[in-house]
Order: sequence, then C-alpha cells, then structure tokens
Amino acid sequence: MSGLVRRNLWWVRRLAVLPVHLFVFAVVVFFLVRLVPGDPVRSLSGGQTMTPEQYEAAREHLGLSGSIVEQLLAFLGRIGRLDLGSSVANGTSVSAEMATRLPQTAELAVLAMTLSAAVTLAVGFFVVLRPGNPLSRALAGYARAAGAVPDFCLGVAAIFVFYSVLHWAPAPIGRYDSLLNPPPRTTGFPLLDAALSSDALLLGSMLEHLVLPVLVLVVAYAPMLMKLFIRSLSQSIGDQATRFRIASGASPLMVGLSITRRALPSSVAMFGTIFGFMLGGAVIVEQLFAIPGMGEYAVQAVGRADFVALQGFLLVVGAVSLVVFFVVDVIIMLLDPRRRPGVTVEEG
Amino acid sequence: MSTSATVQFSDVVRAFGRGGHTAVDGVSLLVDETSRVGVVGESGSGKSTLVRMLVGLDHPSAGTVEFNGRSIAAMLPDELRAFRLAVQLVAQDTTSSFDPRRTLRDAVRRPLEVLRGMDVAAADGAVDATLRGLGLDPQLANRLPHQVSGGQRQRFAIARALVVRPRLLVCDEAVSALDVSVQGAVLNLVKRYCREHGAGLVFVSHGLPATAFVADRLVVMHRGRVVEDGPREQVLFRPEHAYTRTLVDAHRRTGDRRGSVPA
Amino acid sequence: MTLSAPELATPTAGAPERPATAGPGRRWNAQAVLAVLPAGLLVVVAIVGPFVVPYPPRDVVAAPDLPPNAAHWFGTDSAGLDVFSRTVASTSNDLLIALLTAAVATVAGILIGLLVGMNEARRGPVGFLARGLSRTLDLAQAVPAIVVGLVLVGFFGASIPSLVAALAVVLTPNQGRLVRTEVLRVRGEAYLDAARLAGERPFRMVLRHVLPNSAWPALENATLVFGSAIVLTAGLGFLGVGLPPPTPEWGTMIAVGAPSAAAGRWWAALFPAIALAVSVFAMSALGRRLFRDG
Amino acid sequence: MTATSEIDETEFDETAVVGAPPATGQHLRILDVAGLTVRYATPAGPFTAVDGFSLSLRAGERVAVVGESGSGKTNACMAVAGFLDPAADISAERLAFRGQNLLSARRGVLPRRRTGMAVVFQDAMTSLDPVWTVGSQLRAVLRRTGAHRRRDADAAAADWLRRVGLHDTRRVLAARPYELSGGMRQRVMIALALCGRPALLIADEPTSALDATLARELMELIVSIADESGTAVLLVSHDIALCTEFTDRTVVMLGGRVVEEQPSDRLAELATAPYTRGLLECVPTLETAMAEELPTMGGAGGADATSEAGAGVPQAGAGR
Repeated sequence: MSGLVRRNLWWVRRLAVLPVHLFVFAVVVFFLVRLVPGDPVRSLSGGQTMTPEQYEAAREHLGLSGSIVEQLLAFLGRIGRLDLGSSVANGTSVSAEMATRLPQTAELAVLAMTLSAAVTLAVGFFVVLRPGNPLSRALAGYARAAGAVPDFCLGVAAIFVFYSVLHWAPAPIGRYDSLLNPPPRTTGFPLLDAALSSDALLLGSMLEHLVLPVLVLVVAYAPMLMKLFIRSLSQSIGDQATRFRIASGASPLMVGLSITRRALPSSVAMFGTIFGFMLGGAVIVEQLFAIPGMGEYAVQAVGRADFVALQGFLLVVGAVSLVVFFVVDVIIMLLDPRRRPGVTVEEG
Repeated sequence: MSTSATVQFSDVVRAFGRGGHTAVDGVSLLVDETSRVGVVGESGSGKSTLVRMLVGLDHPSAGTVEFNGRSIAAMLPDELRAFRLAVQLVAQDTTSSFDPRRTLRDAVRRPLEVLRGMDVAAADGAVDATLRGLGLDPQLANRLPHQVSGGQRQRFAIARALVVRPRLLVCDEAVSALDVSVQGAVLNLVKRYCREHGAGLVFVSHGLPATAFVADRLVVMHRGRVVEDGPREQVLFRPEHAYTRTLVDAHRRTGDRRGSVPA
Repeated sequence: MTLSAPELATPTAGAPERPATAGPGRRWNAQAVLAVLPAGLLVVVAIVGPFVVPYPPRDVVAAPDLPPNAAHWFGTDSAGLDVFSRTVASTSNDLLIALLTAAVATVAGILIGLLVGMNEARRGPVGFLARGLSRTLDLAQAVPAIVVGLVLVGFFGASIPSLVAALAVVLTPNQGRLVRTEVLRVRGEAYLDAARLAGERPFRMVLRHVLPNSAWPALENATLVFGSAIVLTAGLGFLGVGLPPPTPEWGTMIAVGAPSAAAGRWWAALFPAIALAVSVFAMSALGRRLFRDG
Repeated sequence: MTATSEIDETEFDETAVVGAPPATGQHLRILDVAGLTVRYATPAGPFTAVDGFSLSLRAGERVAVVGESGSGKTNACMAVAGFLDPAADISAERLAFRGQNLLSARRGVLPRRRTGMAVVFQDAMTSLDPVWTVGSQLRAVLRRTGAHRRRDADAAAADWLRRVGLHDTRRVLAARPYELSGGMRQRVMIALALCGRPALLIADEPTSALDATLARELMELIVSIADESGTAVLLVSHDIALCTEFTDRTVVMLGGRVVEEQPSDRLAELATAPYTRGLLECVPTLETAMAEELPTMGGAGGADATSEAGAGVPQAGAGR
C-alpha cells in the first residue's frame, strides 16, 4: 500500500498545488482589475447624474462596496459558486456566456493543436533524418522563420486567396452557413453536436467553415513547435545514449522510441503553452472569421470597458491554462522521470 | 619563516538535503603548513566535500572546521581575508574553473588585487614572475581559457593559487584530467613549491601513486570516513584497513605485471 | 497571436556550447553584411521615411480603393489614404515601440533573472520572495500575451508609452526565465568558486562573472522580443485597441485592409503585412549575427 | 541463459567470411584494418586525425590502443565502430569486419550498427538511457537474441545482471540509471554491451573515470565475460599500465600514427619507440612514488609538452 502511494506521490503532489495556483491567480486578477484607473460606476453611467443611493446600489452590484478585504472575500466566495457575475454592459451572466463560448474555442484549438502536433512530428523526423534534402531545408527554414508572419496577415491572405479569388472557401462568417439552423445543444461543442444530430448538411457546412481558421492557426503556430522539436530531436540523436543504444544492438524501433522519448519533453511544454494560448487567445482568428468564441468576447468586453466580463474571461482562461499546464507537467514527468519532484540526479 | 596555518577538522559531518546522503561522516583531521598530506579514496568517498570545507566553500552540518583556532563558518571579513591568503585551492575541473569571457591574466591577477589590495601594474609584475616560475610564457596569459591547452590551463590554475604564496596548498584531483606525459611535470611543480617555501599541502586524488609521490602522510577515505591515516610508508607497506589493502594491491599487481616493482 | 511568449520562453536545457566568441576578432564577410544590411535600412526608413513620403499619411488624398498606379504606388485604402505613405510612415511608430519594449523587457528581465537566480536557494525571507517571484514568472505564462496586452491597453488607453509598458509587462517574464536558467547554470560553474577563493565579494562576483555569462541568451533573445513586440503592436492595432487612427500603424492598416481583401482588393492589407514580416525577419537576422557564432 | 563459448552462429551466417579458412574461431581474423585515415575539414584547412592506422584482430583476441589526448586512438576505433560524425572523411586500403567491407557502409545522421560489434564508452551515466529502466534497456537487446517473450527476456536480463555481479536484480531491473551508484552503472553498461553476444567489443576508455580498485574489477569483469563467449576486445585507453595488463597486444599511437606494436606482456622490454619508453617511464607507480622527482617527457608528448628544463617554482612571490 505504501509502495503504491510512494509510486504515485509525484503526480499527486503536482495535483495538490493546482488549487494553490488557481487561488493565487484569482487574487492577482482581483487586484489587476481594481488597478484600473477611473471609477467604473461613473464611466458606466455615461455621465448621467446618479443619486447617492443609486450610486451605492451600483457599487454593491459590481462587488465594489466594503473594504478591499471584504471585496476580495466576496469575490472568492462567488468564484467558489462558479458565479462570475453579470456583464456591466448588457447584464447577461458571464458564466453562461463562458459556457457557450469556451467549447467553441476549445473545438478550434483542439483541432488546430492535433494537426500541429502531427505535422510537427512528421516534419521534425523528416528534417532531422534527411538534412540534405531540399524539401527538408525548406521546411527547416520555415520553422526557423516561425512567427515572422503573424496569424492576422496569414488570415487576411488566406481569405483573399481562397475566398475572394479562388472561391474555394465559404465566406468567413461564423461557424456554418447562415441559412442553416444551429444544432440542438447536447454537448455544447458545435461540431460534436452537429455530428450527433446527424444533420449532414450542417456538419458539412461546419467542416467547410472550419478549414481555413484551423489551417491559419496551424500554419502560424506549428513552426514554433517544429523549431523546438527539430532542435531537441537532433540533440537527442547526438546523445551518447543514442549511440550506446545502437552499439548494444537494440532494434531500430526501440532506438527510435528512445530518441523520441528523450526529445519530447521540451516540445510538450511548448505544446501546452500554445494550447493554453489558443484556448483564450485565438482572438485574432475568431475576429477574422467571426467565430463567437472566447477571444471575440474579450475584444467586445474591452471595447465596452466591461470589467466584470473581462474579469470572468481572465479567470476562465487562467483556470483552463493552469489545468492544461498540470496535464503537460504530468506528461513530461511520465516521459522523463528525472523531472519528478524529489528526484535528485547526481551530476557528471 | 612566517605565520602558521593550521586547519583542524573536529567530528565533521556534512549531510545533504532532508535526510539525504551523508558525504562526510565524522571526520577529525589536522593539517598544517608542516605536513604534506595525500587524501585518497574512490569517487563518492567524500573527498571533494572534505576539500570544499577545508577551503571554506562549504560548511559542516555538524562539528567544526577551524583555521588557527577560529571557525571558518563564523569568520569576519578580515579573518576570512587572512584565511584566503593562507589557504588556496587548485580545483579539479580545468575547463570550468576559468570564466570563459575573461583572460587568464585577469583570473590569476584577481587574488592579488582583492586579497592584497595591489594595483593592476604591481599585480601584473607579480603575475608574470609567477607564470615564468611555472614555465609559462606570460604572453599566454592574455588569451582566453579555451585558447590554451588543458595542461597549460592547469598550470594557470596552479599559478592562480600560488600567486598569493599560500601557506597551505590544496589540490583537488589536480592532475586527474591530464595526460601522463604532463602529469609528472605538474606534480613536480607542486612538490617543489611546497619544499622550497615550506608550505603545507593537501593533495586529494583517486590516483594512489601520484598522491603518494607528493605526500609524506596518507589519509584514506571510504564512505565518508577516514579509515587510515599515517606516514606514507606505513600506509603503503603496512596497511591496516581492508579497503586500503585492496587499493594498494590493485596498484602493486599492475606494477608486478610489468615486472618493475619491488615487493 | 503568433510570435508571442512561448516562442521566447525556451530556456534550452544546458546552455549550448557557445564559447566566448562575442569578443573581438569576428570576421566580416558578405554573409555578415547581408545580415546587418536589412536592419540598417529599416532604421534609415524609420528615421527619414516620414519626411520623404509623397503624401501626408494621415489625410485623405485620393479616391478610395484605387489599385496601385503611378501616382499611388501601393494604391489607396477604403478611405482614400495613400497606402505607400502610410506603410512607410508606420515604420517609425512600430519600430520605436518595438525597440523600447525590447530594451525595457531585456533590462528588466536580466535584473529579475539575476535576482531570482541568485537568491532562490537561500533560506529566510529573501529566498522566499525570490522563489515567489520565480513561480510568478512561471505563472505569467498561463495567460495569453495578446489577452494581457488587450486588457492593459484597453484599460489604460493606447499611446506609445502605454503600449510599451503593456508589452514590456507581457514580454519581461520570458526574458527573466531565460536569464534565471542561465544564472542557475553559472552558479554551478567552478569559476565562481575560484572567484570566492580570490576573495571576491558577492556583488562584484555577480557583476564580473554572473552577469556577463548569463545575460547572453537574453540579449540574443532581445531581437525576438523585438519581433514579438512588432507583431503584438500590430495585433492590438488589428483588434482596434492599438494606436488610434489615423496614426499610421501596420496593424491598423491591415485591419482596415482586411474587408477590402475579402472583397478582392488586396493591396491595402498586403503591403503593410509585407513591411511587418520584413522588419521581423531583418531583426532576427541581425540578432543571429550579433549574438551567435558565425 | 547459458554461456556459449563460440560466437553466435546465426549471426555469423549473415556475414559469411569469404575465403576464410574453415577453422575454429581462434584462427579467424575478424577485423582487418589497413591504412585507415580520418580527416576533418576545418576552417584552417584539412586536419588529419588518423594517418595510416593498421590493425588486425583474431577472434577472441584482446588488443589495446594506447595514446594520449589527440593521438587519434579514439578516432581510429570509432571509425571502425562506425560512430564517427558523417563530416569525417574516412579512407582506408582495407577496412573489413568478418569479411564484410565496412568502408562501403552508408553513413547517415543515425549511426548504423555493425552486426556483431558492440561498443562501450567512458561514461556510463551518459551512455545509459536516462529515462528508461535498466530492465527495459536490457530487454530491448535481449529480445533480438532469442528471448522473444517478455518473461524470457526478463529472466535473461536478471541472469546478465548476476553475471556482471549485480545480485539485487529486482531492484536494478526496475531502477533508472540515475538511481544506481557509479560502479553499478558501469556494470550495467558492460552487461548491455555484452548481452548481444558480439564477436568484437570496442571499449573506449571504459575505466578512466574510476579509481584503481574499481578499474581493475571492471576490466577483470570484461575480460572474463569476453573470454567465456569468445569475444574479441579492442581496448582504447590512455592508461598504459591497464592496457598491458589486460590485453595480448598493445598498439601505441602518437599524432594519428601507430608508433609501436608489441605483445603486451613484453612491451617494457621490447619497446623501441622513444615515445613508448617515455610513456612507460612517466606512469606514476608506487615505485616512482618514492622518487624525489618524476620523470617527464621531453618534446615527444602532445601539445602540452613544453620544455621542463627551466621550470622551477615561482621565484618572485607577491608579498615581498
């Protein structure tokens, strides 16, 4: 029994700090939002004069009454009940908005990241194992140039080429053709719901509408992963451990597995970071393709100075990212047990 | 000739981490400027930890290390300066013991500037003299560490230690990384310095013959403890501890095979 | 947003064997000139560009949506502003923001990295604070850079100083983490022991040995920070929270040009996009040349 | 696993020795190298690391290649093993292992294993795969030599650990390299290299990080297992004493060339090259430990051999 506990202690310990991180993050968001200059109540009332009672009621409603400590406690209490307040701008529940928008973005992010990971693995091995090949040089160059062409440039170019010139892609508006009805909500994930509703027309339209945004994300983000994976893969191949594996007579498959397992951890970390970024931050692609996701919500909230909505948005994005980082850490520690807490590796 | 330099280990224990392993486990040892001590033991026997405490880079978890009766861990800046002037180290790793971005001259001169408060010109003169004494061209000192050979770099490491003319020279695996053709020359230099300046020596190495050459007293460490401590001849010819016997035996047999070592 | 925090935050495990080549004696050849020339040209355009453009970049000068022609080399946008003049005039705004951001983030990152790296292992309150700061640097990764930028600029208003401040907040943690990793590596090097034996005081030791040997990756990375800053500035402009129009700025221009592009009028968005990509490329080429071997 | 005294026959068949006498392994020449040259292109022009290296090895024979840093010993042997960087320019009159021409082997990013040849390197810590257990690493090799089922492979792995003197097999099999002591790691490495039953083991400085006691133990282990299975050993080392004790023949290299080749047990009497004599003299022994001064090499050494004639102790100190 105690052996079982000891063997699993490493990820349990990592899991245990997750709530601590969430808590710290919530506190930071609380203070960040309160650092914003100006009086949110005054700016929201649009210059209308308010009676002191109205003013106090508005403050109360926004969670701004009482001392800063009281405010913080109330704030944390509401988060505990998963209540993120209601939007200053239109009074809708932020939690409800998040519940419909997060799946939209998550779907996009999961598709883009899965594709990116597959492309990265394939390109990584090709580039490293065939360094002289012209295609491999071109790919390596593309990976090195990671980020020089930002996603909004790519997006605009893609829409121009594939929509206005070639007419291959549908108009960059929304998730599906505007003449179609939305799928019945079962899981909250639109594509999944469409698949479950067996409405082939809707599903087809959705897939059509997804191709360009996903491609733009992959082309913009995959090179970051590639660059890192190529670097760690060639490092791992050059390791003495690889040479000894070959020298002692392990099978080529085993040699390949050994190399990959040693190369992966740093790329997995980057994968997690980019994935976290996409969950909250496919802002530009959502804007370009008018997808009603998280990023679009944040842009709207900033435009309306809606600090409650932003606060909720930040909390959700942060929480999701922290969970993603937890999963990433556990995967890394599975791949490389030396990174588990409490493991000391003597040097030399 | 000059002030004494005595380092006294009293029941020193050094353990790492919470319940981690104990590198040095109850060592009492006295070294001073009159003795040339060789410390041998296999890797992981606690030699390097002992050295680090001897030169004040690390401190015991229990027990004390005292220099001239004063605990090194509790020294005031002035006392520490006197201690550094008296006890200097030639470290193991020649590649990382010099800052890759600074010239060798800078490294050798620095102890004089800081510990003796000399200005650059005066220090440079002393550095050149020391380098010449070690058979090094002072011009070489203007290079960066990776621009000279391993053997030359190790001589610069010795120059850095000797430039303040310590009363006690500590060498930690100082020749292990060198080719045999170079080792002899470096060992000769160390031995001669100690003899001519009446300085003490603590020579730590896993190589028994090299250690025995420079030392007249041998200390054998095994698993963090001192298992043998005595005059060189006694340890080599009448070893008491089983580990010492295997160690000496290993060398003697190698010699036998070549038909050149007397019993 | 494309080039953002994760791109920069890759403290390579075990510093690459990079001997101290940054010193003198670097040979200049055609390749070196090729690497430095674009960045130099960029700076020249940024300084003299606004004064030599054919049309005032903030004013309506012709009919809207004119394709490129002899009078308007890059055409005009949907409001009738000259795309060429605006693209050139944007250079100074975008470059200035990016330069300042890269400088602030790098200096702050080096200071924080040194502070954290040197004190992390300590006991007592200093060590506790350093460890807290270190965790904060890690946690700062949890929020997308573009979102933080969006929130900060959205709340504090868009001007060159506020953009620089916001982007510096976003980009400093990566630099700090990078330096921290290097400091931890340097702390294990034997030459620090040697310096201690030479009687060096802690502060001098940091100055003489730790700083020069650990700041390098952050300097090399500064050109990538520069690229990120350009891209983020433009991204914020694209989202409508960047420098207020009609200030010439590439991101805003691309945002204005995007609907035109969807309607087949490609020029208003294409040229600023090319300018953007070229400047990021130019700077990363410069960075590779200045701070890496060969 | 039973210890066979002959080279694994199935493995031998794939590289049928053309024209080799149908004799026992003892007379079989398994490695034949003549005129091996290794060059590297450097900014300062081509650099010749190995210049006309020749060596021939019979089955079960043990040969040492001795030299100091920069002598080309490691380059020569790694060229034979197939582990040189693809950038190295390798040429030879003959380079054959069990009748198979090694020169024609294509060299890619990943080195190719030469069937029947195993290599151990100096540092077990970096040689062993840090993220896999010792058991999995052993199984990966053993599964290719007949133990196809996991249970068989496990049993064979435990057996090999016992052969290299590690008796706590359950713990060692489940451990990862960093959880073992230095000596244990070294033994695991030997087990891994030899459990594929190679015809030739190339050992590159296998003991130079160890003290005399451990070095001897390890060499005795290698020799005893190699003898049992008829494996030839090519030992690369800077330790001339160790080489002469554990091998049949010793080859001395200097500056990329072979300067001496003698039977190991009579090297001291037969050595003719001044460099070999100097090297033999320089080795610190318990005998020279009693001397006043160690003999040093004149100009024969490598780049480090600066003249010792004027070398004294520091004459001018700082404090005067």
